[in-house]
Amino acid sequence: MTPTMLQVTDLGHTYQSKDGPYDAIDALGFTVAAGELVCVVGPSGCGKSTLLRTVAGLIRPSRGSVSLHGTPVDGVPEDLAVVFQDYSRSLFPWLTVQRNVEFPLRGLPRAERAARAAEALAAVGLERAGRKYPWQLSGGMQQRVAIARALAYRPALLLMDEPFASVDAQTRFELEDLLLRVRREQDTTILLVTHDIDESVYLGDRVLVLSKSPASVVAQLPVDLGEHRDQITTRASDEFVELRAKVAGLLQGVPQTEPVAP
Amino acid sequence: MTPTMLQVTDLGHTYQSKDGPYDAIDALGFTVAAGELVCVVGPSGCGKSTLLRTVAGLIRPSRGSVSLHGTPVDGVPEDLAVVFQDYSRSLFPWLTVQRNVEFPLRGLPRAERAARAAEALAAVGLERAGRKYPWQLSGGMQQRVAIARALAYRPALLLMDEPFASVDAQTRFELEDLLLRVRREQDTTILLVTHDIDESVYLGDRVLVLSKSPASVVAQLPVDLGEHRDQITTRASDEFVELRAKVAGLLQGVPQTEPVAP
Amino acid sequence: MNLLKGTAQRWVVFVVAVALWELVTRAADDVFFPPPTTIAEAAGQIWFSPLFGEHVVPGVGRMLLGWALSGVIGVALGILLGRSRTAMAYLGPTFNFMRSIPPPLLVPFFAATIGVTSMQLPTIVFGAVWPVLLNTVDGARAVDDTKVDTARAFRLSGPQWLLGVVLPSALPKVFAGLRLSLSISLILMVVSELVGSINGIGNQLVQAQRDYDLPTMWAWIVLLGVLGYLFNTLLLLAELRALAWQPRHSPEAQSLATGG
Amino acid sequence: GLLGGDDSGDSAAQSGGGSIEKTKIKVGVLPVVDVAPFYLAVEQGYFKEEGLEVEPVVMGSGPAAISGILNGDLDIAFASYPAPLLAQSTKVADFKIVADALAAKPGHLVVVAPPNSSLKKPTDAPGKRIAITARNSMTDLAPMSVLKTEGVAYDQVQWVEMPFPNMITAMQNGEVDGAVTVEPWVTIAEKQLGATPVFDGASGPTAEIPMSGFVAVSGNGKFATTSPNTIAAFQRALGKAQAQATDRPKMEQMFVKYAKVDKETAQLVTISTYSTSLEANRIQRVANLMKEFGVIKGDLDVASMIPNAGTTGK
Amino acid sequence: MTGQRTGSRAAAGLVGLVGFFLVWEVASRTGLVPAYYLRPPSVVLPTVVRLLGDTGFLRALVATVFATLIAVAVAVAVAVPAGLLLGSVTWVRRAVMTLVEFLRPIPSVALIPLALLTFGTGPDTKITLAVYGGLWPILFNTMYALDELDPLHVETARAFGVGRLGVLGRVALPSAAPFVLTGIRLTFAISLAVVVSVELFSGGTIGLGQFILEASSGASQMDEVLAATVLAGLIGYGANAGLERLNNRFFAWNARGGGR
Ligand SMILES: Nc1ncnc2c1ncn2[C@@H]1O[C@H](COP(=O)(O)OP(=O)(O)OP(=O)(O)O)[C@@H](O)[C@H]1O
Ligand SMILES: Nc1ncnc2c1ncn2[C@@H]1O[C@H](COP(=O)(O)OP(=O)(O)OP(=O)(O)O)[C@@H](O)[C@H]1O
Ligand SMILES: [Mg+2]
Ligand SMILES: [Mg+2]
Repeated sequence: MTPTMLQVTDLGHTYQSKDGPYDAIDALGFTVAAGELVCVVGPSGCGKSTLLRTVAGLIRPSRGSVSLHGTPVDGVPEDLAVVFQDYSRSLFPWLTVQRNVEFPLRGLPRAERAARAAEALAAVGLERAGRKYPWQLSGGMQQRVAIARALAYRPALLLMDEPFASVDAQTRFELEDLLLRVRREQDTTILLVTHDIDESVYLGDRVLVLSKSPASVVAQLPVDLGEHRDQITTRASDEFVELRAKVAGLLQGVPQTEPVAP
Repeated sequence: MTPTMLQVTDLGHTYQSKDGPYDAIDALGFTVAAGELVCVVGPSGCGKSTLLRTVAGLIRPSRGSVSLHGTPVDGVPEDLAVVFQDYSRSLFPWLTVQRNVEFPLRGLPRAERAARAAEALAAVGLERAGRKYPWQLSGGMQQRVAIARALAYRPALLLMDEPFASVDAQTRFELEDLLLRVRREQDTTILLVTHDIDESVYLGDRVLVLSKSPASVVAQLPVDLGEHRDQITTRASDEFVELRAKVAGLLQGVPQTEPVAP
Repeated sequence: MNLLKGTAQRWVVFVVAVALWELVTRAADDVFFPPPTTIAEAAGQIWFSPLFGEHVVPGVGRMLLGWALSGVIGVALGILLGRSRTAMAYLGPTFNFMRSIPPPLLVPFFAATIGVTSMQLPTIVFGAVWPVLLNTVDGARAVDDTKVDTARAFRLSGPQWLLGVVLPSALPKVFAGLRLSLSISLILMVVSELVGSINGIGNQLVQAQRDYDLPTMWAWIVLLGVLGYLFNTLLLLAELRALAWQPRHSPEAQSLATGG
Repeated sequence: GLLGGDDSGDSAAQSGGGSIEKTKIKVGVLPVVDVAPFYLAVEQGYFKEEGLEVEPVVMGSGPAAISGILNGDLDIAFASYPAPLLAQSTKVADFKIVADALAAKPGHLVVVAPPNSSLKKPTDAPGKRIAITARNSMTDLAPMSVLKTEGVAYDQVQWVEMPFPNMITAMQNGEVDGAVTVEPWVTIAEKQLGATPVFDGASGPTAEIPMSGFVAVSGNGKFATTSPNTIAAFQRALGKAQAQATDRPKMEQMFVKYAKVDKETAQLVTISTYSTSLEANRIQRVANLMKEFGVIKGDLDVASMIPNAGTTGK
Repeated sequence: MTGQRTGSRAAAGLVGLVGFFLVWEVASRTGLVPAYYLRPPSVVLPTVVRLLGDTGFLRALVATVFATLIAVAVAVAVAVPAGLLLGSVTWVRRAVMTLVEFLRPIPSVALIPLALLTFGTGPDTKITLAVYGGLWPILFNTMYALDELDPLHVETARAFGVGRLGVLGRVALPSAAPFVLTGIRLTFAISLAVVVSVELFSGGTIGLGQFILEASSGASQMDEVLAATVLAGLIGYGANAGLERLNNRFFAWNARGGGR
């Protein structure tokens, strides 16, 4: 088996607020192998974004630990990119779209930065928006800028929080395939939160189903759809339909007949 | 037939920017009857949000006109509520969730305001979040607060811009049904932008398919699924599947065999 | 056409105010409040004489230098205090204490430590730095959470984080501070020239005041207004460039703001 | 009240002496040795004896005190002479000199220099930086007049304006080569710095020159016009106190209390002349001095500034 | 914030202040500055305590604080509505700003004689001048806060039928409030400075400035002058602390991410 990239052990986080503490996640545990694409699904408000933030080292978890390549995460790990759920706020309004995408690429020569940004923007279908400011774009376009920025960075670990929520179905399909291609070509490890059950099955090597808040892992569903997937044939396949029903059932709390992998 | 509530004629809007003008929508025309629920679908960045903003009187269109009950819209019409695509920014960070929902209800007695807000929050499953601030909520919860605010206002015309984009599938189903119920009970006219083709068919009395930017109406598909719909049976019905395929085809630019209503 | 309208809008209130002032002062006929036409006459005499070079240039040079220094210090310290809780905890109270000491009371302090004749620049800097500092602290603190997270996730270098994220998001507030500092610099330029100075607008203004040469005194006051207006206009131009990215400059936002 | 305003409405009382138009008067003063006899009169009750209730109001500067009487908030203001004479000459208002205060004795108005200064004698002055309180005041006019008589190029002196306390530090830091000081600062400069006198500013043409007095404004409804008897009473009371100015211990007490001079310094301070009479021709010297140096243009007849009604001070 | 954390922050602030006084003490004792005019804190601080027991001095202190508070209150009452108006209606802003920019750099100190003539030697003069000098930070911070107002907030309110005044009061004002409060903090210090300066330069009214004016006249009470100066700093410091508490209490939403 490929080496473990990410290991989450007994993770718990409690937000402090004036009304008292609030447990967002509790006793979460799972591992992600290098190069794997794991999709996370779970009810709204269960703690998915919190999980992503702890993995990214942006919040220090109250309990448990996250380790990358065996070393515990303390602070933000290297070679990481995040596509935030709140994409519009994560773009810098004082930079043009092009500069937003170039922003994390420090260290590279200017020309290369520009080339990478242009490439990433073209990949998400925004080749002509480079000189605009984020607020001059539609919601879906802004979300794609955030995706382009993460892709241009070429991270080893990519965390995505509902990255396709604001784009139309057609664009979504294209972006999904883009993600699969990037993963194949660059061997990126990806943890992706989604609300779209079909998407989780279509994209994932594994689907992680979380419980209601405080989130813990309800089930981990391996997805054996092979490496090469295709929007029409894969989605029409029997395994796909079956897996999808399984995920939906798990989400609704319907107990599964066959035991699921822990 | 029921009287026309909203009439959009030859609508066009051009954004001015330093790079020159940009046509977001062009020669858009359609009508919405009172009490009707019309779903709008179209590619990302085609001009859907712009359309909603002109209907709401928030931007003055460059060309054409919008009229409500036969009178041209100039400024924000009364009895209107909007759920913005960028829900997190449309909540007021200095108000608690409860106060955010109460925000438009001034004029009502305090107790009634509180009651209405509590009711709306309960309807979207946030009965316990009233005292929190928006930033203490997850993305999906924030979106539901924005929905609750619009519902508590009980508008005659409700404009919604991808209102369910950030909630999980299960919650989405519940909110869709909530919307249908509210529409039935309060006879609200609704214009709803969505990226989910299934959702547009499930919810709409009619689906408006827009072209790529600058948006114009490609087709208007009447949905004859009856008034009482149900997540399991309706979605499984043949008409549903057929309509859904039709919308998808229209969006992809596949010419339809049978002529569609203008 | 539009330009004409804009100019008219900009000056109509000013012109009306001056005209009213003329009428009121003529009617009152008080030596202490000469009418604008008399002031203009006196102004013409002093502004276009060697006095201008002798008294205006050195002071204004000091004032611009002092203002620039307070801008740089204010922004640098403001970002430090705005982003570091520790720095704020240790330095905040001391700064708030120093900020609250009325500058004229510091004159003996500066006179003793720096010297009566060379304390003009420090006086300006010490008084003008606070609006920039406080506003920058505000701006630096208010960097949007998601942007903070974004910057951290991409492991931005320190300079990139400070110059690329914190500074731009604080910039609108920094400009508010700079505009306040600008007029305070001018005011402190005058105040600091009252003591230990052999030239300067403040020196001349007070001299005219003591000589009961009121038109001349008013002419110096008006000159201060003119200088303030001029520098402010230049600053606004810079601000317009630096903040061009703000959505408020779009026609849609404008019409929304004015209710159009 | 709490804001520092005055609580006492000035009630023009008809009682008390019958002929006194206004029993409660406010007098603007400065914290200088010139007003020591005035405070003595307050403390000894001389004003009370005349049926006057005098409220001293400490002002920030001569011009501020003059603004006070112009506005009517103050009835009488203490001022260093050049200020009211200048105001009179520019026709700001019609001023009356109510009483004379201090005339400089040798040692009162002195140009001093720190020990290591290159300013040692009057002929060194050209090109030097010398501190004064303000241009066109006694601190520059008197020394200029002395220098002029001695044939020194007085117009080549660089006068630097600053308050007295700063002069000490400025001399210490070498920012100025000397300073024109008046008592008690002459003594303080000598004590603190070991400063030495370069020449006396009140000598030769300016010997015994009147430095300051009390003024009021006349005109329709103004104090000097409406209250001649009050002024006369004020003059009597003040005159009584000024006559005791030679009583050193009494004066030292006043210096310590009101000019905030410490005891040791007070014992060393030169006590000048406090004239008990109001003579136009003496004060005219100041006007002439001002005219000589172009401070006032044209002639100013000081006699016209002496109130004629009820002049009993003579 | 937990009580413990507030406590340790206060301790840190104390460390900063103590450091400040230490530097002063050392500078004064080593003769780095003329000790006669810059008495060390070990002399000045006991004088502060002694003066606080002196009723005459306390009256002066109270007079100054009251005048400052009134000036700040008036400045808030004038500048907040004016800032909202100027910040939201472009043509009014254009029309008025020329005059404002002209008036702003005119120093209060230069206007003292004129104000004395117009308002007399009572407290009116110092309050009027303090309002004039202190108005600007609130005005500008309000205006600039409106420029930064999220257009989507305005759109949301407008869409729900909130009128223009409603948008100002219910959206613009709350969103601007923290920055306006920073303006008020600046205003307080400036108003205090102007009040003390007017007392110092014009005299004639009870107050801290007047006290300093008298104390510094004979060079024997420099410790009292410095003590009064320190007290002026402490007043401002206290006011600032109060306003910051207000900020933390009412604008908790502004300190986002605190719970993480
Ligand atoms: N303020 C603006 N200034 C300039 N161009 C703008 C502005 N707002 C939107 N646009 C442009 O107008 C077009 C339509 O934008 P709009 O937000 O209406 O799209 P949309 O259909 O809502 O897209 P999405 O589904 O991605 O939200 C986009 O190409 C966008 O770049
Ligand atoms: N800063 C915070 N302070 C307090 N509570 C918070 C904070 N952030 C999140 N929470 C709470 O933690 C819980 C989990 O939030 P999180 O954002 O992780 O959910 P999520 O799974 O991403 O939901 P969604 O799918 O709606 O985005 C929510 O109930 C939320 O109210
Ligand atoms: Mg989330
Ligand atoms: Mg949109």
